[in-house]
Amino acid sequence: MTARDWQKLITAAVLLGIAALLPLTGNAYWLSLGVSVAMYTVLATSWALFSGPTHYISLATAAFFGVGTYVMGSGIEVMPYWTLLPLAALAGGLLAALVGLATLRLSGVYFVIFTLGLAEMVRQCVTWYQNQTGHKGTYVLTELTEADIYWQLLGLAALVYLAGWAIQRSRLGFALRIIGDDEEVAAHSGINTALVKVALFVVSGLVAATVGAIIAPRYVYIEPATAFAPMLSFQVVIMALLGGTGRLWGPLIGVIPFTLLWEVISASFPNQTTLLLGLCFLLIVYVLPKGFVGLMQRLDLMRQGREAFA
Amino acid sequence: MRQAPVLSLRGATKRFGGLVAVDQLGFDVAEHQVMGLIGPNGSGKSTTLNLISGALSPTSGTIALKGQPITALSARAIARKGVSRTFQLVRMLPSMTVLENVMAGAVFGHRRRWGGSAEAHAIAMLEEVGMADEAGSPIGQLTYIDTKRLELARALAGEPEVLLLDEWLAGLNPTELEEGIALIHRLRDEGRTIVLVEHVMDAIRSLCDACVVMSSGKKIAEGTPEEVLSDPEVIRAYLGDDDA
Amino acid sequence: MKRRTTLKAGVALAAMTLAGAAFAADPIVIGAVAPKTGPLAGGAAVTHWPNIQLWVSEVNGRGGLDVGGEKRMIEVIEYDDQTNPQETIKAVTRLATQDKADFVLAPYSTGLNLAAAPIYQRFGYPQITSSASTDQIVELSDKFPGMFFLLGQNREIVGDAVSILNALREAGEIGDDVAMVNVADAFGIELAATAKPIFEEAGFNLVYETSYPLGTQDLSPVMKAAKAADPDAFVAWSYPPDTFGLTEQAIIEDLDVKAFYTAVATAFPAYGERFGAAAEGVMGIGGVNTASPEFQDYAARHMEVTGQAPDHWASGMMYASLQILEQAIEGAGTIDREVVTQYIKDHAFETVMGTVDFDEHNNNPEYWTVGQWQNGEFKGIASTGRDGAVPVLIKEGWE
Amino acid sequence: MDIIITGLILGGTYALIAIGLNLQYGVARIMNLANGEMLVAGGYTAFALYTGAGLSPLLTIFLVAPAAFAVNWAIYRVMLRPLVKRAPNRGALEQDSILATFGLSFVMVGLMVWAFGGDYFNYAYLSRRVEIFGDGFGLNRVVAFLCATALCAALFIWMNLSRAGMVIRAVAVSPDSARLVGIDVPRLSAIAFALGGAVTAVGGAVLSTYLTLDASTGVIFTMKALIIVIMGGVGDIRGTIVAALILGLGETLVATLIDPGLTLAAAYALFILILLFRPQGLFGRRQA
Repeated sequence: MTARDWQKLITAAVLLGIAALLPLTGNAYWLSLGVSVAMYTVLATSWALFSGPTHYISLATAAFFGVGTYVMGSGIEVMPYWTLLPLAALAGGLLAALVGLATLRLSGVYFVIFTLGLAEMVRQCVTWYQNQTGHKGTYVLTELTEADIYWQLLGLAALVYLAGWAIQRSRLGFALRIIGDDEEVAAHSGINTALVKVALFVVSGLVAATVGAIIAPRYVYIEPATAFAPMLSFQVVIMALLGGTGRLWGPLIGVIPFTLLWEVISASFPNQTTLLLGLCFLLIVYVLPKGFVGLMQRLDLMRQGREAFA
Repeated sequence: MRQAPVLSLRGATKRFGGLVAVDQLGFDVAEHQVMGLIGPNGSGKSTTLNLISGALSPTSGTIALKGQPITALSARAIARKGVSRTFQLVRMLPSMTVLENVMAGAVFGHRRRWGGSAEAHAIAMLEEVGMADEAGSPIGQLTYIDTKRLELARALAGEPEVLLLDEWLAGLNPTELEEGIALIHRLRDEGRTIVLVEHVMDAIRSLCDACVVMSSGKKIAEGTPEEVLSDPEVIRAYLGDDDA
Repeated sequence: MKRRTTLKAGVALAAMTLAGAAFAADPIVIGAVAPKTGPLAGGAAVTHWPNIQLWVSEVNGRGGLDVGGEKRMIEVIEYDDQTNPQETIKAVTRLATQDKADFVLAPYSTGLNLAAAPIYQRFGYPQITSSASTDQIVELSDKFPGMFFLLGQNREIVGDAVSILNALREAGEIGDDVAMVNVADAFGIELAATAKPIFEEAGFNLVYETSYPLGTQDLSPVMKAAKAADPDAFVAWSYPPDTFGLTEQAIIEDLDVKAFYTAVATAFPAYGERFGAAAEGVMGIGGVNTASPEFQDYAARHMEVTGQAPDHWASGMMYASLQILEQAIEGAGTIDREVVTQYIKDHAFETVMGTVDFDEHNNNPEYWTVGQWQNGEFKGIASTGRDGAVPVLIKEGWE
Repeated sequence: MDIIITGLILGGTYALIAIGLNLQYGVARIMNLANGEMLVAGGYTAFALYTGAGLSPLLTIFLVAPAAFAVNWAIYRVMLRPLVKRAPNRGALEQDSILATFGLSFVMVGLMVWAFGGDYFNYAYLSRRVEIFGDGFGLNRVVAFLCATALCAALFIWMNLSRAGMVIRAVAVSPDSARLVGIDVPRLSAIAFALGGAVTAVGGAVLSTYLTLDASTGVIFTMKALIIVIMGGVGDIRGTIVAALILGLGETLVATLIDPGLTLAAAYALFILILLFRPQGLFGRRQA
């Protein structure tokens, strides 16, 4: 590791430490926003680990999230909380591996639609199973507070960043960039493209499932409609793209403004919330096609251009 | 005693629906040999390269590398066994620098290097194609021949047993063509085993030890460039039946 | 630019305040969070939002709430939670911390209520739910002492439906064979799971039993199979779109049963409008005492203010929850939430649905469980202790 | 027999849901996630005109179609054309159009809630029993099936026999070559998109005779339509029709013979199977 790497690592740790202080302010409002930010940061970053380099738009986040939520929901009565988190991760990873092996051969839009359908299919299977077994409501009653949930999400975020950082510096990360540029060249260079893609998809799947499990106590009552809400998948994509997927920290700088914007809209225009959110989505697509990262790079280029002329 | 061929095709056939693109093709490539694959457009040359590199899998027949069958293997596995290629239409990795493009070949190729070793090797390959000065450049600014060279360097970085060049000289202007031929000459002199699909006859004459001529998917002649190019059937295939 | 529900009287108040009328007390700020969009928006648009509109206009029309001798107007801040528990949590927190709401009305549906319960708990808001249905009332009221349950328990709702069928059987009107279907969503699954053992214990044969996914576009296979099983009674633990769909298919298949039951939305006025005479005799979840002058008066006011009729189940409950809050604030003479919550626990309240007196688990023990369309009105036929149940009618075909 | 007819009728419903999207995606290359909202809007118009003015939904479609055509034309020209122009390749366009139309779907839900409220709406129209081979079916569903048949037949004939149809098919197969032979691709794409929107809205008007809708239900139809279009193969009307029928039959079979609770799971399973074994869809062309 170079000095620069250490510097980055320490900066990140300090920022994380500052973020961890939020619940201590005792401000419930900022904490509830903080939970949102932390949750979407984890989801969007792990999403971007896979989708950023490969350009596969995955809408499967809701499926993994829901699986995690249900692992927690159905296990909390019989198992301690802390054993359920890795179990949820395992379930999400397993699902991602299965789906990945089956579908990552599909290109572009087929993959998108498939992943969109996946949440719906898993949801149908879960409800069918519950129906067969005569299930009566899934409750997750714990003593966990908003602050606990927030800290857990932060911890997970730290893990995701570390994993992302390690991947970027590994053969795996390099292979992924090559695949993203040209899959055929990748295959002809000797890269096992399927394995690489599945591996990263599994990472995003297990992270999303863990997030679902962490959030479950916040929902208290687990319903298929909210656990597998397709909306979540789209929110994650929009936020990640708003930030930009070219950098590890890209999604973060999308999540923060987006969550705040969402909050402002929800608070100020309760009767037009959905309408205005839609308009914001459009605005992002049209004005910031490459996200904030792209915008910063463009500005950088412009500055360099000016300096060159000066 | 003749040495075992590095690459050998036996009865290789590729059908697309009703069309037989490659029909019962067989030939051997010996070590250090430069083999030219020639023939009119649509005769199945590029398909043959795709069969060897694993981009397509043959409908029937066998392909072997150093005596081991590679027929059913994926492009990845074949690359790992030591077959590198360039593409008919140049394929770059646009988001990466020149050096990274070459490293892609070094890291995942026949010999898997990583870190400093991969970088050093990639620079050596860039030197080989005469692009060491541009290692740090983004590839958007490269000239056409530089992209061709770069692709060659990437293929070489995998340290292949066999190098496949798919019309690598196509589209170059006369000066560039001269440089290009000289570059492949150097590779030949280094003793590399190369299969090239080419239309440029001068290049074939000066570079190839042997040639296979294809027409409508079939092999119609095999021999030294002089032999095959004077073969009446080859001339007929190129010029059409009416002129024969 | 906060849009607040300022109705006629509210506007008048604002004008007065602007005119510098110093004697006008600060309004009581009341938060409301429920779906305006998303999967549950359709239900909330029928039972939730119109009642808030009605209540605010009435209270402010009277000059506001009487808090310890001082008349204070109500100012409502509404948020759309998009049927997303995360948004419900954020919105309730926002109401508590940013808008400094004095009270926050309970959200809509079981899931959203439970997700928000810890926040209500934390800020000490009484959460008088009128659309949460759960069998965990004891555990929940233990954990969330400020949470009240008006709508009743699934056990009772299901049990009474079975009892009605049992009575019909004992009267010799129907036999033992029951077809039971349910929508495969949390609520439908729970009701079906509760119902099955009760039916079996009562000696009924479930000759056909199945579930169908939420959002099924064609229920005809379900109804055809149910018909083929030749049941004496048909029971569906259904949701709004499929309640309509099942009834329509039953008419088309001419399902010949003497008892036909669909769950949520049977009590919607739209159900009667949609099926007209065919609705006659259809049973469903809920019910009201249509003969009660209080309810009649409420229905008339609901129609006048919101332009739509109330449904005959959760609408009245929603309005009752508002009346309880109103009476508790006025009775306690303060907007101190702890005092008001305790007042709700300690007192009985007169509402459009009759007297409500919460038990030690904050549960409303007296509520309507089964209703039936009779003479164009959805009337209560069974309840846990409410007056005015009408006799059950036998379903006589679909004409 | 009963299963087959029920399945076919459901297939007709699905064809109405999906055929418009096929035009939009197959020709104009826009994966329109606001498709379901357009359907609900069509349904709402029929509802409003029927309950307000007593106008038969079958006549309403003649009002809905041109209106939806105009709206979708405008949407394409104003919103989507810039994306098409900006996209360096098809993948980028797909990504952009998915995100843009997802935003659009939000905007449309918002507008509908604002304009009509969030209430459920439905009404009784031709809700009578008709007997076919001794089994009873809803007349409104049968009529919808006939509408679907007529619509599909008309589109199919128009696409295959008229000049405009041929040109549209040319654009579907290869926009680049179409441009080379002098076809005004942007104009044709706009027409195809608008036509697709009109067909979807008409479908919504017909479906509203027997489905209970509300402003937020569009997404359910979008999902169904996406599955059908992808299953059938992009840009081929026959594929969509066949896929709609297969899905209708498959769901009815599962519902009747196995368990209605598994219908949606079965639909997705069918979808996955087809994608795995024929990634280009039933009638799709393999992309080079």
